[in-house]
Order: sequence, then structure tokens, then C-alpha cells
Amino acid sequence: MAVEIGGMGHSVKRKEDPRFIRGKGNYVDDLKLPGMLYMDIVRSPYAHAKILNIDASKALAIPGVAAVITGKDLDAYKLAWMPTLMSDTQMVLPIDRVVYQAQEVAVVIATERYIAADGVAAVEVEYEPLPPVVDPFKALEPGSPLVRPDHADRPTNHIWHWESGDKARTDQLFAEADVVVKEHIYLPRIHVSSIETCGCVASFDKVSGKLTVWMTTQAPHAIRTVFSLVTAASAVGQIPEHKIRIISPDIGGGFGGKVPVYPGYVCATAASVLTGLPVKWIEDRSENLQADSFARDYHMDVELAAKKDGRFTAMRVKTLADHGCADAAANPSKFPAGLFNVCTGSYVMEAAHVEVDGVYTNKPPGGVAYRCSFRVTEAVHAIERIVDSMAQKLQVDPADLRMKNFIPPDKFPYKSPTGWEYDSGNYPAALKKAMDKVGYAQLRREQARKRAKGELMGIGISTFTEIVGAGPSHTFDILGIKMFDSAEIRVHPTGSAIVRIGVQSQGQGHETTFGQIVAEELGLPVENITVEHGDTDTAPYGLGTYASRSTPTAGAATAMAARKIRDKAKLLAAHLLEASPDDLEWVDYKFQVKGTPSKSKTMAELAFAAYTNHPQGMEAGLEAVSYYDPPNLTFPFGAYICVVDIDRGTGEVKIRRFVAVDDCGNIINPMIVEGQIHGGLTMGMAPALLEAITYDENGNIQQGTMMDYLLPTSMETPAWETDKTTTPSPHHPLGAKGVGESATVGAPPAIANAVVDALSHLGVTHIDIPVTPWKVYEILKAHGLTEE
Amino acid sequence: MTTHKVKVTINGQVHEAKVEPRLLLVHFIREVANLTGTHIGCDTTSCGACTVLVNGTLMKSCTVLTVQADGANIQTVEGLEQNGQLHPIQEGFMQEHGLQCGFCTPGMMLVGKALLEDNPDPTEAEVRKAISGNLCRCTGYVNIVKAIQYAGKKMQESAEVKTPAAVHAEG
Amino acid sequence: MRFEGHETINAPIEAVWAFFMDPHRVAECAPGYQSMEVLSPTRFKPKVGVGIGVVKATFTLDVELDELREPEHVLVKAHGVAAGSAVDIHGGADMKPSSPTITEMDWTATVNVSGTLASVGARLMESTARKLTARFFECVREKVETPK
Amino acid sequence: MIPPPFEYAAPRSLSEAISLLQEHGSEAKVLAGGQSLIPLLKLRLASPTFLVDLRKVPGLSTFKESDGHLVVGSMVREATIEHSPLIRRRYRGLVEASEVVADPIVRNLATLGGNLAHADPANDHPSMMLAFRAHVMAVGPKGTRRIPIDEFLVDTFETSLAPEEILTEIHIPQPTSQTGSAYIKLERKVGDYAIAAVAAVVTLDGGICKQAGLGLTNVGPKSIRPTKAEQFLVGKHLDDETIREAARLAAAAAEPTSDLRGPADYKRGVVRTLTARALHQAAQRAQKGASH
Repeated sequence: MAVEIGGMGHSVKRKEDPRFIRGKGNYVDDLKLPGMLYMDIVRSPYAHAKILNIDASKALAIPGVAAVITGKDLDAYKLAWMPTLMSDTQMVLPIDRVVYQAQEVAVVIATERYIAADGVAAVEVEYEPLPPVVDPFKALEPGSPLVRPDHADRPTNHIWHWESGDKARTDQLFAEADVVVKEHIYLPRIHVSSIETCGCVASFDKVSGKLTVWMTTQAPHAIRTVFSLVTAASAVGQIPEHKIRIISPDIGGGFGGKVPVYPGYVCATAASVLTGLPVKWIEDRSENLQADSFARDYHMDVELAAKKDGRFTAMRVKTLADHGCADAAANPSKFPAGLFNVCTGSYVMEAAHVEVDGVYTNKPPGGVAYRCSFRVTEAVHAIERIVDSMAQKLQVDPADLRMKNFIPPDKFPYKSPTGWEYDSGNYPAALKKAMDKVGYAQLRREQARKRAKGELMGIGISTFTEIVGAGPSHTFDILGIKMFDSAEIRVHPTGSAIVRIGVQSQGQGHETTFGQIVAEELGLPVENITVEHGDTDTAPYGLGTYASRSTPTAGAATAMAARKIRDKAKLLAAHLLEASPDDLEWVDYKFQVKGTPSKSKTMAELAFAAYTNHPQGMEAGLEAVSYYDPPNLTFPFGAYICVVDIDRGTGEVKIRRFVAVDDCGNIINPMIVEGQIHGGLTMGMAPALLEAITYDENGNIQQGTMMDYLLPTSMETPAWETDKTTTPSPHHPLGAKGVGESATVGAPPAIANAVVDALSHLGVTHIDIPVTPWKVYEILKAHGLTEE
Repeated sequence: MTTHKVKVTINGQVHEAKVEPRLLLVHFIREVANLTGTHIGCDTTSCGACTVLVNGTLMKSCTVLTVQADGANIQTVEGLEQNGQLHPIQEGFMQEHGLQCGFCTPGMMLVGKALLEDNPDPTEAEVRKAISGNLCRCTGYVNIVKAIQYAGKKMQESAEVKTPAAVHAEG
Repeated sequence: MRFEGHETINAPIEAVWAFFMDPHRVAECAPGYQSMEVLSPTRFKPKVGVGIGVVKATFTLDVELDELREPEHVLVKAHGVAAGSAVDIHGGADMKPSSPTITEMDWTATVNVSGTLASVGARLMESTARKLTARFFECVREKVETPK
Repeated sequence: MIPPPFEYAAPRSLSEAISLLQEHGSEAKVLAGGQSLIPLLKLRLASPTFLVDLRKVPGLSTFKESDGHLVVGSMVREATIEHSPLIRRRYRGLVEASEVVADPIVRNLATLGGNLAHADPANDHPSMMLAFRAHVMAVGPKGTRRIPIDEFLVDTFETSLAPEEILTEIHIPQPTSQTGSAYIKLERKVGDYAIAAVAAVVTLDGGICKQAGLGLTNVGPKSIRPTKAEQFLVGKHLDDETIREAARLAAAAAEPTSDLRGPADYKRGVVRTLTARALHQAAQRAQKGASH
């Protein structure tokens, strides 16, 4: 490692920052095109209703309103429905019925944003309310209102059943177990609520037939393909993929909420095709909270079996997954419940059996990420909570119980009972480090002293294992598109380079970190490397950024492409140094004749030669492309310890300390990794204490604005204490693992466990998140412990 | 609808326009003055992405009517850099990794700048309180606190460098 | 949201019944009543500005009287849409005379508010709906007691 | 979100403002700091056709002690109150209420008068004013009217102001050397309305409570004065037991409903806790004042 090139392991300052700190970012809403129209959306007040009539005459009478588009209009082009990423269908605009509150009903196109909003207020819709079904358990009862009568083959609200693991063996182990614990655990609906909402500018050029869409999307290439396929199935006729350009410019936070295709994107695009003018649609916060895809909503019955000595033998989970009105999750297609069956976590056990049933309800489509795709947060919450219940039942320290059951460091790669192969890990080391840092033994003594005085404090542990970086492509695809990822590198004659990648940044700092990978592999200074992404006309095809997959997939592709370049550069060096390639070695970012540092060539020199002095028979230029198909996922992990104090007068939970030890293998940029962990912890704390989306019995969302959907401020957020261990991934070319979501996955059970721990002497074994003051107070009250 | 003629100075440049009374100041800044560094993140004055300085006072420009700001002197993120020189708060955010997606950053930096003008050496608790009207979804606030404190130190250093001359001039 | 109440009305039951059969008089008790279109003796469309203080939404209601059992029982169904919000009301009143000039009325109302008002104003919804419903039936009592 | 259209004027005098209100009747609305009104307009939950902006009306943005009262102009910003050494020294509860209104940036615009005139039961100042036994001054076509705070607060979003009247001043009785005040709010996060909050003002005389004022925020259709609790305190030593009983009486006076902030019973429990804490705090401050 050399500091001057800014390669692996350096806290290089971000290349993105100079534009952002000057207010010169380029977000979708910043774009203004000549003649651009604005779109606004009429939404349903009802969660379930027939649409009897839509009267747009008053809206159309407003000067500046250009058009009002309804589901019937789209239906004429066979565009009223679209596929979801899980091969279900969802309405773009309804033809005759709405199935969730705030569903799109019609769109108004106008010359100005304000006029479009007036147009929306002037559209008169006549509804006939239908009884909604909001509770997924009731949705499965006979006689429940049917959310999707359009699925003629499926006359119930049950979508699918999925299971994993060895049922017979698991049941047998439970029958033979000395100790069994069981909890019903609910992870509520939550919403990523990135500070930038969703939106797009669609611009269809009638002359060239080219459609350009600037879009808040985490996966521009996949969107392009979906758009082409959707138009192919429509009466508009296919827009061929080379005539569709999706541009994902600067994105103000994604976290999974910007993976799906929302009706607004399709409507704006349809409006642009119809009018031949650019059309901008930017949703407001209420629309974002009410109608965009949600995460979680998992009702889990979790059981753990153990021997008397505390050794785990088996785990059993039964889950009801509330998907709202469509299965619009962003999971790999063979995994309707994502990677939920990684729920055996960091522990050895012989068998496990996991069942999930997907259910329709009259709510917006759910099942996308909240800074954790693929249901890993759900899995980790299940195991980390139930391990604490087991410790409580066995009356042993939860840290000791974890140490006893951890997968031993020498057992990697480890095959889990549900079939995952964990690449590497050292769980005891991480937990030990966290315990030392927080002063665990001392805290337990303090807790005992306080309990004696009637004061309530709790210590919660979470030792989680994440699973990130999908592919491999033999197992993972989205709508049939394999989950590889890509990079393309061109080294210019004077020793600078451009890198284009198939993934897309929403704040992760790809322009910096992918440059560092190339710097490390090629020995070119990071400041001489431009990284581009997000434009489907220029970047190589990739599946996008979510599920902490950028580094595991495109990061690996970048390293592999760079290595191809280095291979060619070696031949150039051999030519220039008049040596055999076999006699060359790569030392200090240079090719040198083995043992003779004076005879060497830098990459800059070799790049120049690639265009000016390449050997006969060799193609000129120095560039490479790699489509990387990872051999396995990566399994980052961590040990978190949370200390809470509880106010007996109000039920308030205050996080006093939170120590997070993370292990994501080799690190490209420690500054960026630490920043991601800070953010991830905050998005782990938020649903643990504050955020939840709930509905009343009529299907009204009860958190329709940020006044009630409670994003933490700097005051609720504790001062995170972070540390790390390093266990490289054996199969990743850089030894790296993904990290963006680890903290969001690992933090909630640490907090929930801390609160339960504070109340465990009262016999409390579980509290559902968010742990609100009133929930805690009611427990205290039941035990006569409120402050008087 | 009656329109009102307004004159608003933004970052030293005068913008005159006829506006509807309902035009929100943030839309005036973004759409009329074409300064898109000021962002919109919510409808309910919750997030602070639209924060600007109006006559030196922090305001959420999505909750101010343009007509209310008639005659005002406004500073936005685009006005922080002067003569090609970054403001210390901008340096602080870059040096301390106080931003990720960059969407809340303009508001956060203006809050930091205003805080440091009142309190050049704020504690962590003081910074946290000052930025509590601005939401960030990426950073967990840790590095934003550091960025603002970095800028405070930097401003104090440059003030110290200037002090002898200033004393001399006054003396 | 379900509400119920009892009013003692100083009027004969026939007068109370006559009141309910007169859409114009009933509508006058609707909170924020602005105007009305009468479609039939039992179906009418009043426009009302429902709200408290500055918070206000203008609904065009579709009101239908049902299950008429002269003079003691009537059901009222109302349904209306405002920008972004909707309201559905099922109300019922049962009357019986406690003397020739006094009528006892038991009423119930189920009020469902949907959309923006319910999502954003949830914290105020119940108390407001309760208040407006109570005001309606109180107004009914007052109007019936006031000779036309 | 985009407000509906409306007309606007920023009159330069109170009389001009009043005539505008008279002209436009109940469809007109006074615009003070706008931090509650403008969000309502954006959500299209309010649609006044005319806004009368008070920002150019002289004399509404100052405060001073005079005539036995702290006289605060209705357009005085929360941030101004928060940062006033005079108010902090003598009217601590008022500062504490201002400090928990919304968030620091909103407080740069939000006004005391707006907070009271909006009459949201979740707003912080109405209950603090109940505890202070403040009164407000309103100016209308018929002249100036003095309205005790209990009469001013009528119901949710309703005050006793006539549509053409403007709230101009808030008068808070000056404390004795043995008066202490406090405002304690429990909120889900910064910027939130209270789960519940309690305002307390006590005046001691040789350790005995001479006068007590209490106000409860967001536990009823309007801010609540728990009269029985106040009466119970008068004439007693403010020891733990007295305060405990007063807290119980205050909780009994609360009329909370169950909502996202918690079940009604919980809120009653919080009122009890916060009443006790606010009384302890106020009493401590009163004693400290006495010792000076």
C-alpha cells in the first residue's frame, strides 16, 4: 500500500463532495428542459372502492392543464397494468377499482407544477366504497374481501407458500429438546423515506423515437429492460432497448425504496410519449410515505430448541408476510421470502425449518428493502431475539450463551442447516472486542446495583451475520436477469482512466471507492480516475445497487477488469523492457524485471505505450470489461452491544451507549465504511424505537406525513461507538464484503434485547418494535413499577 | 389570481418577479432564480432540506411565502463559496465526511454556519441541538457534528491570524 | 368511529318526524352547510364545509334516508368526497314519545373518514367527529323545538 | 405540496389589518409566523381566500416588563423568547415552552401569538399561559379587549377572537421573588407535538404555596387547567406527598384520547409524572428566588 495513489484501505476524501458542498449536485428535480410539463397525481382516499366515474372536465377547464390521463386511457394502450419485480402484476392506473389508500387514480399534466396541483384538486371521482381487509390474518379467513379478484386462478388472498430446511428432523429435535422457547415477533411496516422523494423527467423525442428518462432509480439497466418489455406487450409497440436511455443522476438516498418501478414513472413516460414533450413528476413526502413500496410487515412465530447445557439443536419459524395489494418485493425471483432462511444466524444447530406465507391486503405493495433487502433484518431479529429468550429461560448470560453456540472460526466455510455456505467469520473475536470496549462485566454489576434500588437499565447484545452480494447467477435473478455485475475500464494514453460500472450510487461514494479499487490494481493515482455510473447509454449492464451488493459484485468486476488490463500491461512491459513476461513481477505498482528495480515500467508509461509503441500483433489500447459472477455471497457480521436506561415515569428508553464492532472483510475506504455504519445504525435504531407504519380499520395510513412518521433527528440518535475486526472473504478478489446494510440489520435486536433485559426480572420476554414509551410504561404499570 | 411584484436578493444578486401569493420561497429559489442547491424533502416543515438564511436568520423556505420575503436578503448554499474560496463549513463537511447522498447537506451547512457565527466553539450537544430541525438519513449525524466543529476550529484559527492586524487597525 | 347519544326534545314525535322528512331542515343542521340539491324526498346532496377553526374541507355529500318507519325510526346514510378525503356516515335515530309534547331520541352514528384528513389529522379526528356529530343532533333538537 | 390560491396583503398598520379582516370576513386569515398555517395550506386542509400578513404592522415584535406584567407582542418569535436573558431569569417556564416548540429553525419564525391564536391543544404555550394566569389583548374594530387566557381558549382551533380581531399582546403577571415556573414536555422526538406536557407556576410565601397555576398540553380538546390540583396546593407545604396528590388530581383532570402517542391511560400517567416533576422544578426555583 502506498499512500500517494489512494488505493485500498485509504480514507480518500470523496470525489462526489466538491459538487454537493457547493449545491451543484444534479438531482432529478433539478433538471429543467425546454417545454417541460409537470405531472401530479389524483389519489384514492379509500383503501378499497369501485370507481364509478372520473369527471375531469373542471380540471381540463383550468388554463394550463394539458391532459388528464386515467386507467381507461392507459388500458386502450394495454398499459393499465405492469409487472412487479416478483412477476406479480400491479395497476399503473386503475380501470375500475382501487385497492389501497393513496393509490394513483388519474394523472394531471399541466404547464406548471402549481397548475397541475390545482388540476388534481379539480378532478372529481365518484367511488363506491368496498370493505377493505387490513389485517393479514383476517385476509386468510373465509369470506374475507378479495384484494385481487383479477387473479382468477387464485380465489383467496393467499399468494404463495414457501419453506426451507428439514421439517421432519426439526420437529424431531424439538420433540427431543430439553428446553424450547417461543415468541411471536412482529416487525412492522416501515418506510425508507430517503430525504429525496421519488420522481422522474421523461422525454420522448418523436423524431428519433428515443425515450430518455432521468429517474430516481437504484437499478437503471433493469428499468430499461422492463420498460422495453412493457412497451412490447402494449399497444404502443415496443420501444427497442437501444432507444431507451435511463439516467440515474445524483440520488438523494435510496435504501431500497428506489428499486421498484412506480406507477408515477410509467404515467410520466406515457404522458411524454403522448405529448412529445418532456414531463416531470416529483412526488411529495405524503405520496412517498403513503404509496411507495414498504419494507417488513412480517409476523413471525419463532421457536428455538436446546439441550440442558444450552447448546442449540433446532429452530422453527412460521411467518405471515403481508405484501399489501401486490407482491412487489424486490427479491431474487426464486426467493419469494428473500434470504429469510439465513435465520439460523451465527450459531451452530443441526436443523431448521422455515415457512413463509405471502398474503394480500388492502395496503400499498410491500416487501422492498429498508436498507436491507431480501428479509435479512427479519431473519436476524428472529434469531437474535429468540437467543435472548433462551438465555432468559436457561438463566444464563446472553453473551455466554452466544459464545457457546457460535460457529467456531475454524469451521468456515460453514454450511448452514438451510443450505447457505458462510464464507468466513470469527464471531467470538468480534463479541469479545465489543464486550471489552463497552465494559460488559462492569455494566452487569451496575445493573444489579440499580435493580436493587428500583432503577431500570438494560444491556442488549446482537451478534448477527449478514448475507449480501447476490449473485451467484446460477441461483439469483430478477425477472430472469441474472444477478452478475459489471465494470468497464479504459486507460487513457497519458495514464488516467475512466471506469464505468453497472451499479449506481445513492450516496455510497462509488465515484471514490471504485476509483480506489482501480488505483490499487493498476497503480494509477485515484485522482486520475473518473468513475461513471447510472447512464444506460454509457455504463455496462448491471443489476444496480441494493442489498449491499456493489462491492461484492461490481467491486469484484472492477478488480477483475483491472487485472485484465494489468495482464496486457505486463505484455507491454515485457516488450518495452525486452524481457520475457515470465521474468516480470508487479512490485510497488510497477512491473519490474525480477530482482532489478531499476528496470521497471509504471502503468502510466505502459498506457502511453499501448497507444504509441505497442508490439506488432497486439491490439492498441488498454481497456477491459468484466462481468463478474460471484461464486458465493459474502457474509459480513458484527457484534453490537446497547445499553439503555428507562424512565419509570414516562416509559422513555434512552440509549446510553451503543458499541458496534463490524467485520466486512478488507476495507476499501475506512472513512466511507464508518460513515455507512453510522447511517446504518441510525436506520436500525429508527424502527427499533420510532418508526412504524400502521393503518386504521378502514385502511387509512396513520403516518401520512413526517409529523407522524418519525425519522430520528440528531437528538434521538446516540453517539455511535464503532470498531472493527477484519476477516477477509476468501472468494472475493479483494477479500471484501458488503457493509451498507449490516448495521441496519444488526442494531434493532440489540436495542430490543436491551429493553427486554432491563425488564427481564419482571418476567418480560419480548417487546415488539418500535419500543415506544407507552409500551414500556404499560409493562411497568402492570408490575406496579411506575414512578409515583 | 393577483400577482405581487417581489424583489429578493439571493447571494448578492437581485431577482425581481411577479409571483402568486401562494408561491413558496423554495420554489422561487429553485424555479425562478434557478438555484437548485436548496432542496425539498417534506411538506410539513419537518426535514430542513430547504433551509436558507433570510436576512441572516435560518428559515425553512418551504414554509415561507415568497411575498413574505419581499425585500429580503437571502443566502443559499450557492453563496457559501466566495471568490473561489470554500467556506470553512464546506471544507468541514468534506474533511469529516459529513455527507453521503448530499441531499440534506446544503441545509445542514447553513445551519452549521449560523451556529458558528453565534457560538464559535460549540460542544457536541450544542451542535446536535442546532441541527435537530434537519433530517439526515445517511450519516447518523456523527460526522455532521464533527464537520461543524471542524469548521468552527478553522474559523477560529483564521480569526486568530487576522486578529493582530485588526487590533492594530482599531488601536 | 362509533358515537351515540340521547336527546330529549320538547316537541311531539310527529314534529320530530316531520323534521327528518324535510331535507332542507335536516341539511341546515349539517356542520358548515352551504347549499343543497334535492333529488327526491329521501335523497339529497348538500354541500358542507366541515372543519374546526382554520382546518376545513368542503364535501359534497350524498345523503339518503332509509328504513323509514313513521314516526319512530330512520336511518341516514351519507357519503361524500372532498379533495383527497372522503367521509361515510351511517346514522340512525329512534324516537318515542315520553309525553304528547316530549320526544326521546336515541341516536347512533358511525363515521368513517378516509384519505388525507384521516391520515394527517388522526390525532384530532375522533374528538372532531364526536363534536360535529353531537352538534348535529343537538341542532336537530333545537330546530325541532323552534316552531317553523 | 402546493397551497391553493389565495390573495395576500401585508398592511402597515393595525387598523389597516383590521379593515382587511372586516372586508374579507371569515374567509380571511391572519398570517403570523406561518409555521402552522402554511403546512396546513400545503396539505390543502385549510383554504382561506385571503391572508393578512402582520409582519409589517409596527409594535407587535417587542416585549418589556411594565405595569406589573411581562408584555409580549404577539409577533415575538419563539427564538427571541428562548434567547432573552430577562425572560429566562424571571419567566423560566415561558422559555422552556418556547424551547420545545417544533425545532430550532421553525422557532426562528414561529410566534408566541400564533401559537396561542391557532389554539391547537397540542401547542405548548396555551397551557403555560394558563399556569401563568396570563391574559391577552385583542384589537378589533370596536377597540381593544382584554381577554383572560381561560376565556381566550375556547376549543380545538377555536379562540374567543372575533374574525376581525387581532391578538396583539400577551400579558404575564410579574413574578414575586418567590415565584418559580417550569414547563416539561414529553415528545416522541424533536419537532413532535407533546405526548403530554405540563406547565407549572408556584408562588411561595415562607415555604407555603400561596398561589399555584397548572396547565396540561395535548390531553384534551383544548389546553386544560386542572383547577382541583391548583386549589389543593394553595396553603400547603410543597412536600413530596402534597405534590403527589396534586399530580394525581391533575391526571384526573386530563381528558386524553388514545392515539398514536399512546393509550389514554398512559397519557394520564404521564400527566401525573410530569405534573410532579414540573411542580418540584417550579418549587425549587421559587425557593431559589427566595434565597436571593
